[in-house]
Amino acid sequence: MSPNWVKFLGNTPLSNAKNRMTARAAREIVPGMVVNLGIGLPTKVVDHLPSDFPVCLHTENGLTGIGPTLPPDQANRNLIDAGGAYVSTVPGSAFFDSATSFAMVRSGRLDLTMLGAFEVSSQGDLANWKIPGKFSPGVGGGIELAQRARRVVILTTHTDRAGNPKLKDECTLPLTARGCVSRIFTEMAVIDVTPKGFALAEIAEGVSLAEVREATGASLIVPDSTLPVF
Amino acid sequence: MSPNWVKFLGNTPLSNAKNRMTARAAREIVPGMVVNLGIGLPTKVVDHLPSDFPVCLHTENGLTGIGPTLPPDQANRNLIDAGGAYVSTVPGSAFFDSATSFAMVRSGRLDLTMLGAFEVSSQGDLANWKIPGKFSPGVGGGIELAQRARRVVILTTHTDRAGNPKLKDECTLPLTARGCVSRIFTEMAVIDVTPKGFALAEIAEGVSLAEVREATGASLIVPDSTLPVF
Amino acid sequence: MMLPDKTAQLEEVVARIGDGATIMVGGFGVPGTPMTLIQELVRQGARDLTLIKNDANEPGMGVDHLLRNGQVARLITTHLGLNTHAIGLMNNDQIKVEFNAQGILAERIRAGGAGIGAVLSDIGIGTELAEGKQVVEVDGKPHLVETALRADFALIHADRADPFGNLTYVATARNFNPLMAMAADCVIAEAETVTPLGELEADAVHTSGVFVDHVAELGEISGEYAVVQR
Amino acid sequence: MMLPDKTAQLEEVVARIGDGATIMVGGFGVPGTPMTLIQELVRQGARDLTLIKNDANEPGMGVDHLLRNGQVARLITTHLGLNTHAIGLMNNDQIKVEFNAQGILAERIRAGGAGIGAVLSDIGIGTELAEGKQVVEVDGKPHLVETALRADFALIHADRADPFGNLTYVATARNFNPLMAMAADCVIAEAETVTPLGELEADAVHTSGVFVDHVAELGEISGEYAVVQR
Repeated sequence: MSPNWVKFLGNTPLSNAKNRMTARAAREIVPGMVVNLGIGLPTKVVDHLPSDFPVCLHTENGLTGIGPTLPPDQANRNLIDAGGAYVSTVPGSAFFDSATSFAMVRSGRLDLTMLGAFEVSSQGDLANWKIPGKFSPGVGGGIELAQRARRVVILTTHTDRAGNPKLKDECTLPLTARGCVSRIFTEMAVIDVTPKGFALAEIAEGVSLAEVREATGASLIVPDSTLPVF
Repeated sequence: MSPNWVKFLGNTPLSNAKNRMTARAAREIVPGMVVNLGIGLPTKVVDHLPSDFPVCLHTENGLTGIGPTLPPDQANRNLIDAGGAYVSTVPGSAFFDSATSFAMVRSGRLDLTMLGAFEVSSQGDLANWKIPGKFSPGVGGGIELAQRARRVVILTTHTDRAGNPKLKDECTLPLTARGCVSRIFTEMAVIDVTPKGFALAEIAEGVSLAEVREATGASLIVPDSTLPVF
Repeated sequence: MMLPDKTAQLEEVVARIGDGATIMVGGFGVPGTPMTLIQELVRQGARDLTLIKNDANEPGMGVDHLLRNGQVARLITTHLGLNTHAIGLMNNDQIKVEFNAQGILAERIRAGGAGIGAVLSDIGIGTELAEGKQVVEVDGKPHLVETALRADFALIHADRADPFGNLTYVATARNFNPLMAMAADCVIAEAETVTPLGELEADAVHTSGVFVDHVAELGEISGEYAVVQR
Repeated sequence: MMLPDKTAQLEEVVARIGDGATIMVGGFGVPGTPMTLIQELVRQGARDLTLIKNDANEPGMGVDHLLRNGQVARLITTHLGLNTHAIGLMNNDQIKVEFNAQGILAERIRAGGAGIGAVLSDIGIGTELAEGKQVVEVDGKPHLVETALRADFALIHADRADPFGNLTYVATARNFNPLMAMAADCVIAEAETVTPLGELEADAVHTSGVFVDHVAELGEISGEYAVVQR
């Protein structure tokens, strides 16, 4: 990553935990990448990229080169992203059909995807599409993004609304894909999935190691050196 | 077929046997059809259709709506048919890739194809792509046209250059497709492939039944009624 | 030759859809959903339908009208997240829902349109979407047999069309439309504008008219096509 | 955000092609054949190549230069009918040739580009093209497993491109180019014109730049692209 982008991110106002988390996740995007951002928190990541950052945003409903989201009075009724937001184009955007869109994903042309999660296991298994008996809207494009993007990172709250850990030894919910997750960004920490399990990589400002351990449902490898703070 | 087209064909100059044969084959094309004409004799069939005949000609290298063949000085270097002829477009032509082109063929959107033949069996088997040890340029798009066009008719000389029958009980050459041929047009006759074998449908002007039988390498069902002459 | 005319009255062609039909419906959210064809199908009332559509639109929009009118027995889809009404029908067993990974649904439809029997894919292996599917090894790795989907009818929304049925789509209204326009026995397209033959550029056509059976021009574009106010 | 720039010097990107590489080459006859990239590959001299191309052009043109220069070990193709020189090399066992049905070659390449393992097709069953292929039943009917093809490099000819690698093709020069542009680890496109970002209409782009690694503008268009005088 060029120092330029780092400097920019340093100037981003980090007014709250989620903003800090999405700003940190934005540094995951390397110039030249093709990136798909899932609905919700991941979509916010793009707000932290400078206007001349060289990246191609992909949406699975058939667009490469997503531009800014537009208010209703400026929206094009035929131009949405996969989450239904009215987006725009950039110079060099291209439209295509749904088969071609997933051809990009499955054939390895997607460098990075950022997704939400219900659960992530310490082996990198992801569950994010179904809670039996409660929530089963269908998997959409999630399986292919999770299984085939070259790098899959997760943006999620560290625990669910009831305070239960989302990071666990094993997922209990139906899986989206096995062993797909490389890294997890939460409001508390940046955690890598390693062959030995979860490894703490960075910690949020004002959060203690004990708090992270408490909120994590699996053992956590902690480096001997000082943890970077984001 | 509307009487209009029949009238037109009645006015076509039938100056020689091959011209008569292609003129007769042209009557196989029903208004509204999508048609693929193989290299050689089949291509000539189109000369017998009036300029306002409603038909769509398909070529497997990626065009629906083939227009007239052009001389070199008027040709577009990027616009050929599958036989390499410099063709043109008509109002409403569309270009597409090779996968889409054969999607049309395999999914049943091709109403009719006219192909050449080395051999046709009385069960409708077709051999037209390989003579082991002598001629093996590859099958090109022939298998898919033969196997999947809704109707496959053959335009061929009745015998090969050595005078041997091309219509036989069994093909001896490598097959293009089994049981695909519905009808055969030669300079001598129009012959249908029926569940009981070859059936003479029409005979060329000046050709005798005995001559057709002699030139055919399988038994021939002949109707009791008078044979139409073309 | 000239290309055949397939312009039709929307009411007359929708009348061909009988009880029990399988129908592909284009669209991803609002863009590309053939709202007018759907409304006509609601008016005419064919029942016991199987719908194949990426999503179920939103409550009170698009295919949700068919659901509310009790015309749908089965839905093959990828995601119902924006239609709580559809999820309710599913949870109460009032409709049967089959979920596909989005890109796999696209491939299955394309396979139907391309005249191939199935595609072999490893997407979803190890998840519940793989349950009950035939497994075949390719290069020693397990793949699921994802069978081709075809329908009796496809309802397509195009931006522009010509009388032969050549179609163009705009922006993300393309999505599943070009795939479904290949994969049904009877393809019915509504177009915002039908232009004379030759006005669509041959290189810019998205769906060749060869795939399309009927094309109807929309008059006024109803409010259902407009930007959704949330 | 802005889209990354992939413009490159043709000489430098062709230099990446080493001995033993598998290379897809666009084109059906002259149209769409990347004559300039081929000439540069002849000049740089990588050997023991596997070529995947619809045909072998004509003697003294296109990939025939690679054949004459002894750079080709293996050719995966559909038809060599216009190149007697290539047929001679095949018959003398100087190159290995694998013939595919044309639409099946297109599907195998598309499958590679779509990240699926294989397609199941009944094309060629009962002919020698089926020999040695795995058979799988779908709905009780035998289908051949037609495995996906990918290549190390794809050499593509486009009419227009932009710096991100979005491509458009003209007329029948499209053919295999958009398919091959999806199916190689390194996709190199030569374009007759490279226009600034935003000049290609997003709805009219044939190949999204996401699939393309390098794009080089051609200077003068050599005589090899011209209408062939026969």
